Amino acid sequence: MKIFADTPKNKFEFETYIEKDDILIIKDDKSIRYDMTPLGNGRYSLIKENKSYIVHLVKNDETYHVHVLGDYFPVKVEDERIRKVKELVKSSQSGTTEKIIKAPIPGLVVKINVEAGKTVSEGESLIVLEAMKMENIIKAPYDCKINEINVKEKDAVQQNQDLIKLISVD
Amino acid sequence: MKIFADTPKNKFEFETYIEKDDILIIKDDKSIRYDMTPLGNGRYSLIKENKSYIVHLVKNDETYHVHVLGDYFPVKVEDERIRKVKELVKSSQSGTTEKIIKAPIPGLVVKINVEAGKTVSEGESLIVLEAMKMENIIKAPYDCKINEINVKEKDAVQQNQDLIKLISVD
Amino acid sequence: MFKKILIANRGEIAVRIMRTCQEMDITTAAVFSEVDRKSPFVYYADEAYPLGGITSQESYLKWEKIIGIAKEYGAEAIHPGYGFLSENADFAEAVFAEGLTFIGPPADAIRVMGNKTEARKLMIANGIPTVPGTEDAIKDKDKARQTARKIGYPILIKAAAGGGGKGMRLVEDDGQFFEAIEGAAREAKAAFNDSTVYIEKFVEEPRHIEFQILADSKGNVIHLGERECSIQRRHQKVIEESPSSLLTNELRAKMGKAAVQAAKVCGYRSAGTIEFLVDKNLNFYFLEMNTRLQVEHPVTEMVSGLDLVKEQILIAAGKSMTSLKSLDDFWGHAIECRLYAENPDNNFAPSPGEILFLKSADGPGIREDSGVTQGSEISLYYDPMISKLIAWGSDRRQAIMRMLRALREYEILGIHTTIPFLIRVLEHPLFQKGKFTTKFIEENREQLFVENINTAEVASFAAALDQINEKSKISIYNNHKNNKHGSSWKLIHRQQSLRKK
Amino acid sequence: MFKKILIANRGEIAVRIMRTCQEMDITTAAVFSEVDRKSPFVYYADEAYPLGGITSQESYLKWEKIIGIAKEYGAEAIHPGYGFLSENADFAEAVFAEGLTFIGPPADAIRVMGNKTEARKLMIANGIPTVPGTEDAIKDKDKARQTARKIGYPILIKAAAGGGGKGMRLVEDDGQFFEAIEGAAREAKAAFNDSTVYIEKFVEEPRHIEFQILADSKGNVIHLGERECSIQRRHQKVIEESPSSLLTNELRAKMGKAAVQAAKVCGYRSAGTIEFLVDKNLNFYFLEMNTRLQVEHPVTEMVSGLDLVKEQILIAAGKSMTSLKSLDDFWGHAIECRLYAENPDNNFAPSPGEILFLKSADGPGIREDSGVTQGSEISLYYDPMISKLIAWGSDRRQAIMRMLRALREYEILGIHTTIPFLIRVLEHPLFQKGKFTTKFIEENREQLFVENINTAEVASFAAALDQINEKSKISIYNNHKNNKHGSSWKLIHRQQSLRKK
Repeated sequence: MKIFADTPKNKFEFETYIEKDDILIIKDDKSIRYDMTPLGNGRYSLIKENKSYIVHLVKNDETYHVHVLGDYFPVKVEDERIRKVKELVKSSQSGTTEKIIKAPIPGLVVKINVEAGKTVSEGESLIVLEAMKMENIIKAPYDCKINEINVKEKDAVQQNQDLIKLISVD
Repeated sequence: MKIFADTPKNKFEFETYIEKDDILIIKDDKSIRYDMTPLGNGRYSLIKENKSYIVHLVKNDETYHVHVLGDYFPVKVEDERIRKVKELVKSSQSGTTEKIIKAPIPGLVVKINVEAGKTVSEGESLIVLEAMKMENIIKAPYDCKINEINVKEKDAVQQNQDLIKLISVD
Repeated sequence: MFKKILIANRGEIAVRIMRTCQEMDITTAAVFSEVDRKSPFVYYADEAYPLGGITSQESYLKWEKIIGIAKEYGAEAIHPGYGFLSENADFAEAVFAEGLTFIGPPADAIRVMGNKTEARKLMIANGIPTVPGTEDAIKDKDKARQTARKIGYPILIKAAAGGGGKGMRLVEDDGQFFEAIEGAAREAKAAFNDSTVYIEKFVEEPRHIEFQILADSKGNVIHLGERECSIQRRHQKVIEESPSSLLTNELRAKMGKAAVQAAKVCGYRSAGTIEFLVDKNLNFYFLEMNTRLQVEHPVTEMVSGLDLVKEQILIAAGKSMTSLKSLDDFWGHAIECRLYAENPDNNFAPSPGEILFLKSADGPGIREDSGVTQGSEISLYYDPMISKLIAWGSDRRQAIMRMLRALREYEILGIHTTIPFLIRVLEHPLFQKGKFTTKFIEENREQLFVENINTAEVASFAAALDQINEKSKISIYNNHKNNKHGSSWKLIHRQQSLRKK
Repeated sequence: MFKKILIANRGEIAVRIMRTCQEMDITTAAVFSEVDRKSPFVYYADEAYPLGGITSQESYLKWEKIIGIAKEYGAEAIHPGYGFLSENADFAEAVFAEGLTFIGPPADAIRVMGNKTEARKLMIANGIPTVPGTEDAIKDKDKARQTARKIGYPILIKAAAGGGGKGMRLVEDDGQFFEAIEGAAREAKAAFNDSTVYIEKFVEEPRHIEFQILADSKGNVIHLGERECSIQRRHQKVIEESPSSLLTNELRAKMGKAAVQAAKVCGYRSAGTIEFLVDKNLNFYFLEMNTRLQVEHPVTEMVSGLDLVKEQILIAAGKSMTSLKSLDDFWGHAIECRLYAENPDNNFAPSPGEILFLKSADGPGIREDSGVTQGSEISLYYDPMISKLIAWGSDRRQAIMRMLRALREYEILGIHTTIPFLIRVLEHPLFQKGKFTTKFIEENREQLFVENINTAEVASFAAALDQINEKSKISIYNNHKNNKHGSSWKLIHRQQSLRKK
């Protein structure tokens, strides 16, 4: 079965076979030699083709948050079947253009610069969030209309909490 | 109720009262102000009469293994009732003079210097255990007779495993 | 010498100060907010007193309460660290009025240098070059905009009370002026409880180079060489080093002399820092003086061998500073990286949360000044800087290589940090050559956020393995073909099966 | 320069060597036993190859296998660290025969200095003072006893192949002689696979002071000053420092010259150590040469600014060493404490087990060379030393105070360590005055195992609280009377109730 693993800027594909109690990972017709040993706390010692790595794996929703070699990657892993199912679901959905802007961080709403119903241009400041003494400005991702504002000034918001619903302007 | 806490070289006594949801610890007619907050992994932040400590508590059998201020103490804690019960049990037991020598460390038996039935003097070498490349000689605690030997040379032994049973020679 | 010192701060700098106190046999007293009850600096202290409150305003800025605790429990001196009350002249005065010692400069020196516009005037009067800008705080926004136009964009709006990039805005054209000034004032108010801001010309191809000075009550004023702090993001220092790869011995002597002069004219005492901008023609301008210990003081400690906190304490106690000569020969090279709880891949958004695992870097030439540990909860209420890594090398190259390997071996789980970003900065050829300005991060943005495909493949491989393992419900760890590890195998399998429960 | 180096060792020293390789852009290859699969040095390496086996004999001493891996996977050089194969001349020769580089001295130098009796003869022939004793290895026990009687008790029995206190016995009277010689031979066999032992007079009021030397293939031979290693337990070094509080500049120059001479007469190359005993009249005797990197090399690195592993690699690659002058001025003072997984309160019994929590020391002047981390399993099969703490100070006093605070802040749960014992040694007035011999621990045993009643009371209080809390099933944490910490309270209570499940 094919496994797809996508980082923000790269896509990787691995072929896997189950053989007795082992799982073989095939790349370019060769089985990759590996040894991944859990060390606890989400840490793994991975030896892959003699190369040695310490890898941190934390799974959140559909995404693996991976730390390796001092670097960080969010990795989305899907197998063939799941990917096909998703594609089918996607193509059957009607195209809705509403986008929800969620809080990228937990914080305090210090300023709301827009009102529901207004039209804003890409890059315009929508909301100012404060956390750890720094202000974070949330900007319009593209030209759009404000459909709904779900918070008010001085609200404390959680990460991923809905802030604003937009409809893109065509 | 009185609580007794004994370290190898000191004995401490605390008076406790339960008041609503609080436990008061009394010493010299004064309630001791304290705030012990668990930090996880057996670590506690203890503020006692404004003095601040990081304390490690690991409980093994009846003994607390406590690390504080860079120091280590095994601490035995008992309350009044338990101590009384123990004293009763102890006084009712018949005095047996057999002593079991247990392995103080896990290791490998490299040499046994005695045989069952033999009489040995205090300080005489009984068994040589090897661990971490160092030899550890187990000596007779007092003049005694070897009652039974429970291991043989080249055995790997666990900590606290019985090695030899002795009867003291009067 | 003082018997007990209260540290009116939190996090890494509180621990840092306590360490020196311990080494001097001085008892330390911590004060802490509700949020910080479990922070390392609380249990690192000999004594700890709750302030209550959550935000800085409710806790670390409540100076009457802090002075009250110091008096009640017999602390003879208060060390303010950096930030919070460290540059509050009223606080320093109040400490003195209560018969205690403020470990820092005299209130008057804080006052004149703390007010950036006053400081500029004093420098101009004493012939020390400054950057063109408003001499007074801005009262009228429209008038201020006229001044900005006169100086010529780009300009900087800065908090009069501040430092550390808070309440600071770069304005590149007239249209952004009002939004920027409002934002800066709001941030300044939140950070320093003072919304006053002023304007300064933005120097081109600037390097931020500062001089550490020490002044004692015996009349000794010296400098301990410079720190190169040009690597900044949003006007926050990211990487600092000493010495600077830009300065010649001649320029160092000239700037050092100006720094000592600046300290003298404000009647300074204690450790302080004179910040300069140096332009592409090696002209230097006085920027501001930080009348306190600096975040980046460790790099100076590494190349001078001095403990600056110890010097502060000695000076506050009326004693002479340890060394009485200016530093004219550095012991090797030192670099500091600030570790922030921020996600570089998400525009450096704050990353609060619990630290689930921590294995910091160690080995030759590595020092860490940390304020956190495994189990620490990084909150939203305070500065996101959690730790500082400092690398020493016999030369700049070795210091960089050591810092790189330390950053790569640093393991922290549960929160995002700026480590991946710091590595890319240190790896950058321009950084390694010492050819950069304060705009380095901005200008090299693309290369600083590139994805290494080989590393990405390893990450993907590990994630894919774990996913397959979870789905297949059979143990896949360790398929090493040459493997004959009897007992080790069993161990791994046992752990694997435990893991699945 | 080498592109890839194989490190034929484990634990802290393997990590230590890899760090320098990383800083020099050299790829590292680890080899590991079954037991060590999860050890930090395995995942710290760029590449890792299983040796199989559990004991040293089955793994790290299997040198044909190790050389085979180096050849197969393109490592051009092998660094042996200390212990294991580091002083095995046959191994060094075999590495050379396979066209690889051994990072260490020539096989001949190892051979002559490795055989302690041969080394003694060479030194005597070159006018370097040695301790009276047998010139040859002991073959006949009865004859050996006669020699012992002639020299006069106390005498030392030492392993000819060894070092580090293994296979060593102090014999104080004739009656103990046979038991001691058998034990020493057995231990020597297990540790070095060579049961040869010899006899030496036991010098009275001795201090163990050693000189670090460096020799390159360009004919440069220098010394980097001394290390004071008198604080020993069972002939194992416990605390080392540089410089020694005993030596005058004159004596240092004299001993340094002898050390350089000793290195020259055996045709030495690489880093090496000449160990001397110094008696109460400041006479010094050559004891032995360690033809390898020493455990305590970091103290010399701290006061010299050099990276000794880097020097070893440069020299092995045929290059000149970095510095070509002998050290005649130390940069401050450095102390090292070895952390053993042993229980000082149970006669230093080994304390294997899993490390459940680890928060190491950091801050100014502190370096750690560690081989373990949280989650590491300390096994019975190898040396119990898990880490080394090194403190630097501008003088001895500051170095001691820094080490003390570092030891006090070091947190490790799950195994016993020698930290409480090390603290008592460092606190001891005689240690602080620099007045001690190699018998310091023996002679001050009583004070080194005293119980501090105030600390004991805190420990007892905390244990009693926890016990009451468990029994009463109500949360007792935090009864602070002045407490108004709304949310913090709740948090604590919630965690408390979780804890009880």
